[in-house]
Amino acid sequence: MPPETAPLLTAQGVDAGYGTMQVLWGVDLEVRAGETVLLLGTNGAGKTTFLKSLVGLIEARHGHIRLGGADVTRMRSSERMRLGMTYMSELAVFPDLSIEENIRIGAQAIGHPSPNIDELYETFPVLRDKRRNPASSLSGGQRKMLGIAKALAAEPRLLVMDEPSAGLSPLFVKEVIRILSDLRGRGLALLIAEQNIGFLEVATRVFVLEGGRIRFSGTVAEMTDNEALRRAYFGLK
Amino acid sequence: MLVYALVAGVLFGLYFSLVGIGLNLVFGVMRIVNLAHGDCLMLGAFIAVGVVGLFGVDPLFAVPLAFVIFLIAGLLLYWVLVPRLQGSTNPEMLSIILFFGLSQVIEAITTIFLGTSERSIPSRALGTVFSSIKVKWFGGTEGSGPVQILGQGFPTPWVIAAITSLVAIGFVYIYLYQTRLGTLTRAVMSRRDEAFSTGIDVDRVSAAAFGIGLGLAAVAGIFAPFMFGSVTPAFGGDATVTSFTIVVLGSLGNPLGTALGGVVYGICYMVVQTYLSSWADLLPYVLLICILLLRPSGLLGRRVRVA
Amino acid sequence: ADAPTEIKIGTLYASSGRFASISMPVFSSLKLWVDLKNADGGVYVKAFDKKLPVKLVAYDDQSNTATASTLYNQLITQDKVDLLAADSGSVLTAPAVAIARDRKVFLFDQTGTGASFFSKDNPYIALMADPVSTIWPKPVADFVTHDGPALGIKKIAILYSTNEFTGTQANAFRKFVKDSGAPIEIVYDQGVPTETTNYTVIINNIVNTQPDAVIHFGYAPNDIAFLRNVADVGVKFKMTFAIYAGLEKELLEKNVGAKGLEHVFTYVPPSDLEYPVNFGMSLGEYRAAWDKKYTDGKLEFGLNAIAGYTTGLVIEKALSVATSLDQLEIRRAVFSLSGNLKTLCGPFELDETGGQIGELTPLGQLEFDDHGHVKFVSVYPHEVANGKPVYPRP
Amino acid sequence: MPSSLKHTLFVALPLLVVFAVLPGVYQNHLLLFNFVIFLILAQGVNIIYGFTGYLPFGYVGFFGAGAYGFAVLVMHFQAPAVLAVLVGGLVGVALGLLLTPLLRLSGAYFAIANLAASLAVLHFIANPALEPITRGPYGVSLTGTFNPTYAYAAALVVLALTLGAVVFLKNSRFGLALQAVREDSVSAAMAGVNVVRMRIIAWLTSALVAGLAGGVYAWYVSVFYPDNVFSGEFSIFAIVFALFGGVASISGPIVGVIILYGIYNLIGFTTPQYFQLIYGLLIMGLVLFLPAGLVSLATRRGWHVP
Amino acid sequence: MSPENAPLLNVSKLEKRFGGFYALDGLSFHVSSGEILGLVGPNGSGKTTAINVISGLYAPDGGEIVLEGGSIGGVASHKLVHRGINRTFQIPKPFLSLTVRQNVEVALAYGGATDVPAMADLLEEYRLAELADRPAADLNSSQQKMLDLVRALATRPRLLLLDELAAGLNPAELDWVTERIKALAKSGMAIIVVEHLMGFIEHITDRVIVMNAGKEIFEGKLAVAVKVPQVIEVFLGGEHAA
Ligand SMILES: Nc1ncnc2c1ncn2[C@@H]1O[C@H](COP(=O)(O)OP(=O)(O)OP(=O)(O)O)[C@@H](O)[C@H]1O
Ligand SMILES: Nc1ncnc2c1ncn2[C@@H]1O[C@H](COP(=O)(O)OP(=O)(O)OP(=O)(O)O)[C@@H](O)[C@H]1O
Ligand SMILES: [Mg+2]
Ligand SMILES: [Mg+2]
Repeated sequence: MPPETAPLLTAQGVDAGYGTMQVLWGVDLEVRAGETVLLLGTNGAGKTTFLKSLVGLIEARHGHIRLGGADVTRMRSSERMRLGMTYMSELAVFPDLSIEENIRIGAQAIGHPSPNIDELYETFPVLRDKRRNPASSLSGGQRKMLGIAKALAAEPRLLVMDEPSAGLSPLFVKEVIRILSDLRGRGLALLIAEQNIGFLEVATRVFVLEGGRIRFSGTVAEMTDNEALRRAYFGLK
Repeated sequence: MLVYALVAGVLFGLYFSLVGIGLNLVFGVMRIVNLAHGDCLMLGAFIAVGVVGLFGVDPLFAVPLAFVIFLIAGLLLYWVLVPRLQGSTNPEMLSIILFFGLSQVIEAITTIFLGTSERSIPSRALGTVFSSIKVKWFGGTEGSGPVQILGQGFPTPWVIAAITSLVAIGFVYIYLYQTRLGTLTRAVMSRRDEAFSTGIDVDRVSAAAFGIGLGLAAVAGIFAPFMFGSVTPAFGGDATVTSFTIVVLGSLGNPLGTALGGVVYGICYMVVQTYLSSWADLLPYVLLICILLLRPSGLLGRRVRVA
Repeated sequence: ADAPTEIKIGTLYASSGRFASISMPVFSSLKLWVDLKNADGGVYVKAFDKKLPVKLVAYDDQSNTATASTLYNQLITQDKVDLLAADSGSVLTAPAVAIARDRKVFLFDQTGTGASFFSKDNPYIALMADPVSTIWPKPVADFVTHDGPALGIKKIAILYSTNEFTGTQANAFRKFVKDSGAPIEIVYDQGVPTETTNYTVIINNIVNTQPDAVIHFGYAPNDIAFLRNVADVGVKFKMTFAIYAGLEKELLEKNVGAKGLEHVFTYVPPSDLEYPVNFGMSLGEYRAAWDKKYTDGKLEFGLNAIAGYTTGLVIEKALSVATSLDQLEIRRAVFSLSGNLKTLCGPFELDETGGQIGELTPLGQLEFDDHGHVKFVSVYPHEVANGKPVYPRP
Repeated sequence: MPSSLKHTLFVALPLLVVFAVLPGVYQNHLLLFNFVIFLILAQGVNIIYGFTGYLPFGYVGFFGAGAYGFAVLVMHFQAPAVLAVLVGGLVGVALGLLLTPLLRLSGAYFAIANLAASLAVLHFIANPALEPITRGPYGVSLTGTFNPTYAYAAALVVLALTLGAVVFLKNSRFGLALQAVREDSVSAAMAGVNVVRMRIIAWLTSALVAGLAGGVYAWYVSVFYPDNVFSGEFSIFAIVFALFGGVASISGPIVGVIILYGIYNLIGFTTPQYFQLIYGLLIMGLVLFLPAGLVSLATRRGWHVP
Repeated sequence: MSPENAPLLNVSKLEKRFGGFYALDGLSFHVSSGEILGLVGPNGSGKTTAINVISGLYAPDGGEIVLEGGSIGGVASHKLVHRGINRTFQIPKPFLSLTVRQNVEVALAYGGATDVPAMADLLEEYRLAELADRPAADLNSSQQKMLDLVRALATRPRLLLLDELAAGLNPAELDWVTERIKALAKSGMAIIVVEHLMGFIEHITDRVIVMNAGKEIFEGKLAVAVKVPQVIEVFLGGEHAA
């Protein structure tokens, strides 16, 4: 297999849940280097749960997760992230810390040297103006920007994002999509959980999660050809 | 009288900031109610008594010693107790009981090994390393003479304890705002779940905070024999409640808040003691309840926590 | 009745908590008596006309009165002790008073001096060591009212910890002073919580009233904190009185420092006064026995360290005259000793309610001897005085 | 048979009968009395913590207030003991009412505030300024009403009432609603439950229970100081006993008291010097290894525990 | 509007602030008995907040909420329940350690309904009968949503607010729930549905309110809404209209 298509992240038969409730049932997924994978699913389908089990915030009850060749199924999140995977949660930022601290912490958290802040400010100019303010002063869209900057500061090989568009106005969504395609161009692998099908634009492959199971996986084109999926996700028949 | 009470209140209050600051770290980072905080203070006091008794040196030398011992003890204790506690359904509540048990254990062991009588250190022993400076700067006499502030005499140990507190608070401030681990600590305080998501090794950060918290308690304990006349193994309980008053007063997670809380408490205490001495003991509790009900976030706090 | 194989004495002690520091010495000294007697084959019991070994049944009440109540009950109902001795101090004695009375068991009250324990309708108690709180401060009051005006004492300050023991003493002292009609003005009179550990502001307040004498009634930790603060603040009152400077001189010396005790007025405890004895060891012999038995230095020698021994002596003497172990007969025996027994605590004398009125502690002052050690100088009453008061303090 | 009757017949009644009979065979009545007091207090904690989730770390405040309510009535009004016990209960309720604002706090904040409140009440009652009313720090001595036999009987009555309350909570819609409030107060409101009122009722009930217990205690011991009846150990023990057995059940706190207070007295009598140590370790072990209490051992296996 | 068809609920100029942020900023609408009203809009537009305010979870900071002529702004939730308002939650909130039956029992006992529905019927109807004695924590999320709904129905509401009830249901469940909701409306209940699934909304609602930034930007049929440029811009995103 040529190096650019070697799987960076593989999940095999992942079961996960909370307490007595099982949420995920044997989920398989694969992300190859440089690829942008979209994980679609309605509210409560288990997207967040799945991402959390991938990055180690909850433990997979069954199945295996491999990252860059290493079995990370039993690793803690901090260890996994040192292996080049960062996670941008729905919260994305620390509201009590300043914007610059938030960015730095992305690298500091996993023991990396200080990131190249200026370069990140170049990508997100709005953040530079407010660098000393607490993150709580940012609007929802700006927070997502900060979240992305914070995640990028760790210089990951794979960036896992949970609903980067949630709470964003369509204008901001477009901005996010633009930035993501930009990142993709730089060779960063992306795994994005979304409900917004606007993200299909940047995706190379799609997984659809429903009721905790993978209902569909394939290319974007294959998905748009699927009648049932179209009805469910594109709505309005 | 009022001026005297105010100055005494500030000195005493600064010391109480030191008493509370370790608790603040532990609760702020881990949401753990460390009811054994006062017992760490008590052990710190015994370290000082031991250092003076065995080597006859200035108890200030016990400060780094006690800090290091308790830093290490705190790290060990963290790994034994906290991860398991945090896996339970209601760690905040259960921590109250767990650490009550720990405080009983500490008190029992201390009693078994050290007996129950009051222990103390001569006031003169404290700050002997500085005594020449002291004589020069403050016009005090050699030995345990009082320090003159605004024309009135205050106990030298109080001044030394207050200065040490300021230094310690400064260190905590620098730790939290200037070091990597400190920034991570504030991140955990800000949002624990997001800290996990960011890849912060929350356990390591918490363990450090726990160790530092205990270390600071022990450092505060070194001055306890001077501030309270003497200490016994049973001394811990009251100190814990007072510490909580100060921490809540100043707001959680904010070292400056604790400093302010301590000073406010100290001044209130001294003023009440001056004019209504028999009611002085009621003060911390009434103050605590009022603050919790009127401003649950504390004097400097932003976050509000109500049911 | 058939003679038992041993005499069971039940008592409590507090190994931890607030009263541990006064309880442990009392208990240790009672135990010392028990061990000495048993080494000697036991005590002579007139009721059976033979020597019987003593068995001490002792429980730890942890300074907790609720626990203490249960344990007193346990001693009476389950262990069925022949004689019951209270834990030391008024607070831990209090529950025993009610229980002993209810169970009709005579209580050997070791150091619980609370005035409320003693009443005409309760025959089941007598106080062994320490005078009752209500008369204890008489020598101090007498000194201030009789000798004071001549020395220039006109204004006095009273500071006390609000608890049964020291509160009663303060009340009694105040009353003695007022009733005396002496030209003494009380310029400061404040009670502070017993938990008070820092007196700096209060001392400053007292200074502002410019008293000629400061009378402080507090427990040992109060005295330690008070005297240390006085020294630390650099105030020199013309006269300072403190209870435990004398009662627990060793403890205070350790904690306040000899310098801080110099010129302080206090009670001269029997542990520092050679009372002529007609029963048991003299002070010197006792001290030797104590030091031999308790070598680890965790216990200081003071009033409490001989109180338990005195209890033992009273028990021993009472058993030697009581015709049965009936509790009222025990009482009769104990009261028969009143005025006749002289121990190292002084002359044993009871009033009709069982309060101790014989072992009055004279007023003394702490001075440095030639070797730089703190020693007592008795100053009042004049008949026991061995020195002149240093007033005002230089 | 309805489960409330079952619980009464097979749990509450046998317990009461045993404690009614025991004084005839075991002479240390005070020990038995203390068992009864702790059974009451542990169930009182159960009512407020088990059914609403508020940890009453200053629970002893009500107990002490009840004891002093009793004392004041006896000292100043020469009231008969039974009446004074009732007043003790009312004083507990009154204090509970005064403290209802604390219910706005959550988690550890409530626990600490409640602890502070109990200490505030202690220092208030113990203040020398109140000597004419409460005898301040000098303690009360109520020899006039001293009657251990009746006081013990009264304690059993209070225990019966308390058990009745818990059986009611466990089996009634009211208790169910309380548990709903504990689980999720917002959803409870959407089920039509008046959340604030429910919490206050539970709070006042547990205050009443402790107040009555305090009154009975004052009656029995007759001589006490503020420190005694406000001793933090009452709160701690009651909480630990209740948790050890398992809250939100009837039998949990009972089991907790019998086992732990039994051990307490056993080591308290035999190896006192290590008592505190053993007890502290026991408490720590409980939290770390059995946080849901002894009954969880059974419920985890699917057995039903009343 | 004709008097015989007076709206059950009338909301006018409703405001709700969080700090300085307006989550609701002058929202007005009405809903009548038997009507199903859709409430749609982008994430964070204030839909859930509107429901929270109407159901008494938050007190409004301005404006009026009128239920059958009586103002109910700031009235406590449980009182509103007794007056006939109930709701489900976007994230279901059952009493996790109570059984399904007990969950419903609380609402039956305290909901204040005069003609209390039969528990068995409710559980049967919403496919929970077999789970009746299991703790609610054992239910999966769609079952928990049904339990939320059953708990609401147990109080016999006249106004029912459904916050993303359909999200996460599979198509078969979706059809079934649609039928149930329509039946409820037919029985005279006023229903407000918040949903992101446009197909579902189109199928079920009589009328929709499109919200953005706490305001109403459109009212009318969904089929019309999707042609309004402003709606397209803020909500559907340009590429959809095509
Ligand atoms: N901490 C938790 N405890 C218990 N159940 C949870 C928890 N978090 C999520 N769930 C449940 O797990 C299921 C899947 O939730 P998840 O958050 O993974 O869905 P999602 O696809 O990310 O949805 P959304 O689009 O709302 O983010 C839901 O039923 C949810 O109620
Ligand atoms: N309790 C709260 N405190 C602060 N801000 C809040 C709170 N509740 C909601 N908000 C804010 O109000 C705005 C509206 O939120 P709301 O939950 O009503 O949105 P929504 O339309 O329901 O979105 P979604 O479709 O994602 O559920 C959001 O910006 C949200 O962050
Ligand atoms: Mg999600
Ligand atoms: Mg919403």
